[in-house]
Amino acid sequence: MTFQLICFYAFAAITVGAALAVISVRSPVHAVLCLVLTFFSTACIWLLADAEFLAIALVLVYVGAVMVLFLFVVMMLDLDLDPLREGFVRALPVGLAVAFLMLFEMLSLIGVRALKLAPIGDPAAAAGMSNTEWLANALFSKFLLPFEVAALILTVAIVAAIPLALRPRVGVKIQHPANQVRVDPRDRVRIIKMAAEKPAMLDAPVVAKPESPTS
Amino acid sequence: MIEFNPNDLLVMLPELFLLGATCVILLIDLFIKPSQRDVTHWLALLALVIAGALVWRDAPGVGEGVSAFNGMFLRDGVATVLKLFVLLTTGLVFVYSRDYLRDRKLFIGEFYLLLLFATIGMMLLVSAGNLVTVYLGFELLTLSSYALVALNRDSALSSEAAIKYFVLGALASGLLLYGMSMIYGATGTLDLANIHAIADFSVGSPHRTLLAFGLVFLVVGAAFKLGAAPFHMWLPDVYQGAPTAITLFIGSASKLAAFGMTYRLLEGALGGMRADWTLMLSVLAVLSLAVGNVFAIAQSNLKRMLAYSTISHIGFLLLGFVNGTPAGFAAAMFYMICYALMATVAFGMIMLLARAGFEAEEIDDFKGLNQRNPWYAGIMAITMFSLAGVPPLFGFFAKLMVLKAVIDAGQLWLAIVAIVFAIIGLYYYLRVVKVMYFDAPLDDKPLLLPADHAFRWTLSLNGLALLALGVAWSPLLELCNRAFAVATDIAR
Amino acid sequence: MPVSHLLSLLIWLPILGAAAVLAFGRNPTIARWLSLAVALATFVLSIPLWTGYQPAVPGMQFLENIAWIPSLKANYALGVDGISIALIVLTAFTSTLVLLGSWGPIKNRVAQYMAAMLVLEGFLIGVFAATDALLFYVFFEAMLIPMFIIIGVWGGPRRVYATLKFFIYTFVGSIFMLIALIYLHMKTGEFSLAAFAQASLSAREQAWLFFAFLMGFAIKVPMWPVHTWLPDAHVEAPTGGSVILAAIMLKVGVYGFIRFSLPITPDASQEYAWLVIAVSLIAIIYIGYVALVQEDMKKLIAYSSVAHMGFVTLGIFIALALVRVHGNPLGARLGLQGAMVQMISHGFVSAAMFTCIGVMYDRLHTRLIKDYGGLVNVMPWFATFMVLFAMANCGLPGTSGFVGEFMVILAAFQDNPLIALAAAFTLIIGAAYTLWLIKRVIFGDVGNDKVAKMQDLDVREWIVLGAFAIAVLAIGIYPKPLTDLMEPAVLHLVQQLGLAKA
Amino acid sequence: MITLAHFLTLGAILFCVAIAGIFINRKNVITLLMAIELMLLAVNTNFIAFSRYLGDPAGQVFVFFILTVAAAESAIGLAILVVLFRNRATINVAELDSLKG
Amino acid sequence: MLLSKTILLVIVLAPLVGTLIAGLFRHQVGRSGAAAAAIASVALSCVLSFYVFYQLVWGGAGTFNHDVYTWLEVGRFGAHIGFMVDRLTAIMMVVVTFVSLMVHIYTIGYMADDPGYQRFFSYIALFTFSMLLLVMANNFLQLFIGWEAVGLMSYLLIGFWFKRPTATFAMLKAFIVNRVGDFGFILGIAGVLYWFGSLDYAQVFVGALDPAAATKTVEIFAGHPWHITTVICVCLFVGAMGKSAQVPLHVWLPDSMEGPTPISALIHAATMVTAGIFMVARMSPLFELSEAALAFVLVIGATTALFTGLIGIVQNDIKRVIAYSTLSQLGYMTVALGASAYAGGIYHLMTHAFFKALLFLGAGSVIVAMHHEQDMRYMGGLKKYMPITWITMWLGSLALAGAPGFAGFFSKDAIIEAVGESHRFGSGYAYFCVLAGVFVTALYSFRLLYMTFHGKERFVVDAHHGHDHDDHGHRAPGHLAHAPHESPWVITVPLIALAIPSVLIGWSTIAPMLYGGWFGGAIRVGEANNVLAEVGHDFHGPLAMVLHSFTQAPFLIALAGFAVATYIWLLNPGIADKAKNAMRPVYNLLAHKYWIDELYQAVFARGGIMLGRGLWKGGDAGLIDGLVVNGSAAVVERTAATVRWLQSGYLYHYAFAMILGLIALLGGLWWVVHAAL
Repeated sequence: MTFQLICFYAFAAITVGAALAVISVRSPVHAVLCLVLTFFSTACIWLLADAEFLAIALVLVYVGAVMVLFLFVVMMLDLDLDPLREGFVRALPVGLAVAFLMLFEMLSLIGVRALKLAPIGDPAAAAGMSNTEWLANALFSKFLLPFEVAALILTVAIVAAIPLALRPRVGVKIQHPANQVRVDPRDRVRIIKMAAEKPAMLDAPVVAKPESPTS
Repeated sequence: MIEFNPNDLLVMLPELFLLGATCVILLIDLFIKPSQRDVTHWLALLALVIAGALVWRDAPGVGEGVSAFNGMFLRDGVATVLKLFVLLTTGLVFVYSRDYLRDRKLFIGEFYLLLLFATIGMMLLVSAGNLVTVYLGFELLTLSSYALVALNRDSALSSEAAIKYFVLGALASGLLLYGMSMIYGATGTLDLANIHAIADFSVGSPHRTLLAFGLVFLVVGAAFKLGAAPFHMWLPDVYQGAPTAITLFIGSASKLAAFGMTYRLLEGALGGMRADWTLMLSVLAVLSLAVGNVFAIAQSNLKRMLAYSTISHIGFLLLGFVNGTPAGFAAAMFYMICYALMATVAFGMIMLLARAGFEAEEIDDFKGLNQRNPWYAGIMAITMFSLAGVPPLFGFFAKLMVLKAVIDAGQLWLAIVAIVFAIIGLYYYLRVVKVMYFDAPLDDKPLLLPADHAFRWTLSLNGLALLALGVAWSPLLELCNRAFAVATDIAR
Repeated sequence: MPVSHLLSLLIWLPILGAAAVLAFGRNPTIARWLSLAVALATFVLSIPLWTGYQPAVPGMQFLENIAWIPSLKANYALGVDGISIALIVLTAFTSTLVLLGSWGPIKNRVAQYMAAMLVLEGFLIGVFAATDALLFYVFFEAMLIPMFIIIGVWGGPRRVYATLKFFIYTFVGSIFMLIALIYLHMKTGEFSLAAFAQASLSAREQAWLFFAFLMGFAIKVPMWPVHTWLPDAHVEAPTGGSVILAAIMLKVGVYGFIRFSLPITPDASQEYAWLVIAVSLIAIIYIGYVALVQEDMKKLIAYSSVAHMGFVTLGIFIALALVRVHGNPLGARLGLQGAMVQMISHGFVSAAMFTCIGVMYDRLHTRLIKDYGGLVNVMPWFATFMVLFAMANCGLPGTSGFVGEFMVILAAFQDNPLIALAAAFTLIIGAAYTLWLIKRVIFGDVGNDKVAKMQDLDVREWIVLGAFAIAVLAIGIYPKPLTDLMEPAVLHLVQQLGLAKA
Repeated sequence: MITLAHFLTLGAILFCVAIAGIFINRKNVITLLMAIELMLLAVNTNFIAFSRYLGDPAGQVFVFFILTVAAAESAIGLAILVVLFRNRATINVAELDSLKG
Repeated sequence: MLLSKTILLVIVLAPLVGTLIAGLFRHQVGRSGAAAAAIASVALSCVLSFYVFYQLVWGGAGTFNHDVYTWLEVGRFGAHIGFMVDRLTAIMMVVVTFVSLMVHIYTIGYMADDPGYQRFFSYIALFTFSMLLLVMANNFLQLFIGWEAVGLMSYLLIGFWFKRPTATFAMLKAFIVNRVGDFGFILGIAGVLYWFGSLDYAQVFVGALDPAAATKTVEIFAGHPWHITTVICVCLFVGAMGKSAQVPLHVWLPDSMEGPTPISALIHAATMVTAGIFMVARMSPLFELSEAALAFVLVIGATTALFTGLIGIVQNDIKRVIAYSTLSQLGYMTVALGASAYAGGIYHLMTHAFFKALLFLGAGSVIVAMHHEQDMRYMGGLKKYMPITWITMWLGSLALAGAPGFAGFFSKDAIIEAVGESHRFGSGYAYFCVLAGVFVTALYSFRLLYMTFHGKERFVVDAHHGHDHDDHGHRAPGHLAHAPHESPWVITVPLIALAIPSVLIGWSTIAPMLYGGWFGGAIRVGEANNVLAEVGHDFHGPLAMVLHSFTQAPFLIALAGFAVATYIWLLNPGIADKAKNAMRPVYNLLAHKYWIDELYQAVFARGGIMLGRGLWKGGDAGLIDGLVVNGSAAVVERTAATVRWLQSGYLYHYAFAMILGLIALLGGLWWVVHAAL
């Protein structure tokens, strides 16, 4: 048993354990954190497969962005936890049975026993490149079109997410500096000539109601 | 090091044009007032028309095909025909939806942009020559669709539909990816044509099992997108919950793209495993026919009923695949196009009847339509009979071709199952005709038609097309047949 | 004067006419006159078909052939022989009278009704003129749509049930036939009926095809035990719908037997002829008894239609047995001719009977026998016609109803006297149910106050019933022109039947 | 020595954990989404393993795209979730049954 | 020389023209115009018929056999409309047109007040047309057409007074019972076509000459070879049984008396009901080939002759008595046919036509006089009011009873003797029946006369009731508005005109018609069966026959009948009731007509309705519609309603479905892989 294998088993154990925790812990926040752990250990496993760039990307993109987004949403929604856990125990046996059946089928169909292939040498190294270079070579030559499409997808995500989540709120008081600057004093204050007479009561100054800023 | 061949750009000129146009519209839309949104509308339509013209101009000859970007992108007959109809149905979505959206305060630029992005996604999907392109096209389409379904933010039903669609869609794309990983592992390539060529199909090879294993996931992914039972559960809820304009889109154009994806994955990549996937698809087909038709009977919501009817139609479509020959695929594509055209009218009618604050999506909303507006009652009746597959309407001939494909494949029993369920299906289509013609209207006033003449005219033409194509369906059939004529060996 | 594309003209004139009626028929009067004009024109155009038909020339005539679906070798192929011509003329004739007859009873959505009738007429003519199986099937199914609308919109209280039952029932049968057609297309590579007839099929294939066809056509005819849609459809349909249904649509099933079952699957037809014959005899006797106890006049006539159509199918399959088992082509021709004449005759007689019931219904708005009685006292002309048609319905010589029954019984005796015995039972039971109806409705003292106020026929009704009466009597007194018209086709069919396929 | 089988088995286990997660967590949409993330992780692991053992960069490129798309997907998905929560004040799956039958 | 086809066509078509004028243009021509047209047309027919008769008998014209037009043609098989006129036809034509003419004239008086006057004329003229079509046919098709056409006219005329429930019932009954006969008849025709290859008389009769024809057999039921001629003849005779009202299909005839009396005379006595007799005689070449069929005819005829006569004794309705008498006499004719004495049958048909028409018309005269009262119990002593009717009725009754010298005597005696000569199976029974029938005939004939014309007047004249003619229906039985009086000339003239042949015709015709081979080839009798020839050996002229008869059994039996009738109903009227009480069971049996009507009503009518209802409710509505059609629809709908919950709306269920689908597909794959390996 090589060191690498020991590492693999260790990280795999952490991955699986954390994954199990993701689906079984009570609080969504904890689940997200467990998922982060899963991603970290998976990234390590990917490193074992000489996929440095992707391992780093996983941590940066996934843990750094996506999971934070998850956390943000989970916290923002302020969930009532109790009803969300209902039926957990009842569903557990079914879930486990199905999962094990699935696992059995998958493993036996993949034929893992037959796939005990020894790894060939690091292909990137064989090409005299770093993993990132190796990947970039493929990405910007053969996979140029998909790369552009991926960009498109990100655009779509923006175009889609903004109108969904952005909501012009009514009743929010915000300043419009441009309008403030453009205000004509005559709109605000009217000077009225009055007879020099002692008023019976003190009148409030006559002020025009603030107009809606756009005219 | 960057390999770039400018000719590649020419190959995908329609897509590039549409992309450019979309970006322009995106910018223009940012700077116009909501009251000028019609500009976006017409520009989007114009873009579709020009893209369609470009597709048509570049249509390859029979059996020919061009690939670009290292085989990532294919322009062959199948892609051309599907793109034409994708563009057509998307255009119809635009034309039909304007007033509907306006009434619901959904007349916003995002609708057009997301639809255009989805259209680009569909065009990529049907032209995909690589698993990566398939995946990205698929995602471009589905991500836009998720957002579109949720577009009506104030509707609880829409957001419920959207979340269901999203979760299940994500699950499906996960499954699809898993399958792709297995295919990749077994063949060592992502290129569809290479997979087709390299894959070792000899019985007993461990790769064959691995491929078959991957194949199951691909079938599941395709079945989800098509809405075949038992991967159909999202479909009724989404159809019902989404704004009708979006339902129209999901029910027509996106089904065409799903057909293209199915074809690319199953035949384009794994044609050698035909025996396996025809068996799987026949099971799914029978299940879809059963589920679609039986569930539809119990519905009172027209959109939901049409959703189940879609499932049953998908069952019929899959029967075309069971044949596994170009003729069978042609029949299936013919069926899909036919279905898309029928669905546009059906949902278009719902939008026609809908007003602000009134959705007209219950079957009972169509009561006595014939008394209120015989013309549109007639259009709807044509559509229903066509969906039911009664000659001389288009739907019948589509069914005919598929049944022929099935019988030619020697699967007589499948044909019989199909028609038994078609009989059950007849019942719920007739029920719509029944309420329109035989029942007294709830409201005796003549139908208040939307002011949009383009909508009304196009809808009428669309309905009459079902009649006209029932008489002259030969050209379309030829188009489909030609698309598949030796489509497999593409000039590289 | 030969008219080119006569058949196409006959098919499309009513259909285009229907469009015109819909477009310009907002005013009911215009709709009525326009539709009548179209129907009349169609009828007039159908006459050159008869006069221009050359019996000496074998095969189909007035051919038209345009490639429709080249990749399937399906063509827009039309052609007629004597049998088709008789049916086309019957269709045009009856449709004209039906349209005229509907002037009074149909008060709402007149244009739509007239248009539906005209479309139906066009489709029916199409069925009889098509020589391409796909085209035939298209027309065969398409005619369900206008009929569905006619029954559903202008029908009686249970119209929705009836029309759905009608549509789905008949759809069930024909869709199995579609499978058979596709299968045959697979075998032959084309859709022409002539090619189907020459396809070589094993006995097993023929058996399957035969039953697929049987399902399609037996429901349409309808034969026992798949006849139950008919009484409901008839009862609920408006008069015109019932007339077209009984007079022509039922014939489509028989026509199918002649064009499909017999030529394409002769061996299987022979093997299972006993089945069809048995079912036909059950139809004659069983349905006769059922008709006897009906309380609704339309239902009674509907059942009697089933029984009469039993005679038609009996004649056809007797002919088959005669030519193939007994080597008796002459008897076969007799049986087949008998079936054909019975078919045409039933067209007139049942149409007339339903029109009569419609006349009564228009006045009293009930179809129950017990609501009538002694009509002869107040409506002597009507009673005269009704008795005449009743007599034709029970096969009295001198009326058309006799000719076919007579010939079929003669032919049946040649196959097996016991079959003739059972068939001839219709003489008794047919008379019993028809005349009992007449006794209760027409004769006797005035039944009630409402009957006393009934008016005799108006001119329009007189013309319609008179035209039917002339047809019924003409065929009864001198059937030879009709049989001569159909003779070449029958002869050809009998010769075709003589050849084994398997 | 780490073989391909190791990676694939890990992928399969992750996949099954994801499925078990879907089965077990009947109520919480967020957990469902996380289960799906696990599933994608399994897929990615497969791709990387295959890429490594085939010596082909395409698999890793594919993972790159999957990561990209998954990020976009999460953005949209969470946006939808927010919209849903605003409308219904819940993300409890068991209460999202207005559309059924 | 040949008969002219034109004349024959005129004979047939003239009444049709009369019908059309009287029927379609009834409003235009009016009452008298209709009557005139009908009478003129029938008179023309009658005159021309006599001319044709003359041509055939004395003019040396041969048998006419030509087609008029081809009805239809299928290959070799042609069905035609045509005429075959030989002496047998001619005698029928004369009888039909003559009696018809008399009835037409009589109708002017009898129906004078009826609102359906024109309709009536058009009907009876049309009947004449149909009957001529029947008798002049030269093929089975036309025979059948005429056969059914006269049935139709009978139907319409029985129901002429359609307001009466009894009439509408009787018309229906008559038609349907006739249809039972026609059912056999059409099968017989089908058999003829099958075995002789043609429907033309001439060809069929030539075919019957083939010695093989008599011996050919058919196995309708496996293992039972039947002679085809027997099958055909029995079938044909079933038709005759219906039309000529032979037991057990006789039930319609008594009820048919619901029709106006002229109709009873014309159709239900003189002409239509004898069509069966005519037909069998016409088919003698076929019947001669089948001993079994003739025996069947004989037995049926004999049964009818005796047992229907018996019923006549207990009837009180004057027309019904005559109706049962008609049944009985038809039985005699049938017996003659069964004994191969076809000429005897036809001869009796002719004489019977005259005297029975006379009796019916006389009865009609009485009925008119009694203001449509038909019950003899309210009559009596009418001879002083209506002498002509009384005398002619007596003459007719004497002829009926077979008083020597009267027409009926010659024909009936010949039949009795012929039966006596016959050695056919059943001839003994038949002989007994016809002899006993003579007694019965005398009994009811004289009973009728005594009850109607003699004895006390049992009716009351209510003079104060005014002169309203139309209210006779509402009067109590036996109460008349005013005294009966003799009928007008249009009624009495036909009575007299019919009385003459009833008395005299036998003298001149018996020798040639019965024994002289007068019919020539029209009737064919086998050598062994020629009973008339046997009888003819003892025939030495009509006078000798009359004288000889006084010592013979039939005369003595008839005399006995006369005596008994005179004693019971004339001399000692009270004894009738005593006898009735003494023989209550027998009386009941006869009064209820052996309960045959009740039996038919229960078994066929009610049984048919019950069967129909059972098939309808049980078979159609229950099994086919309920279980299969609506049942399957209901199953689908219920399934749809129940499976809906699968689409629960819960996201996790949807995901489960997908995953389960995936697992199932993987499982399938696993199974395939591991089963294959």
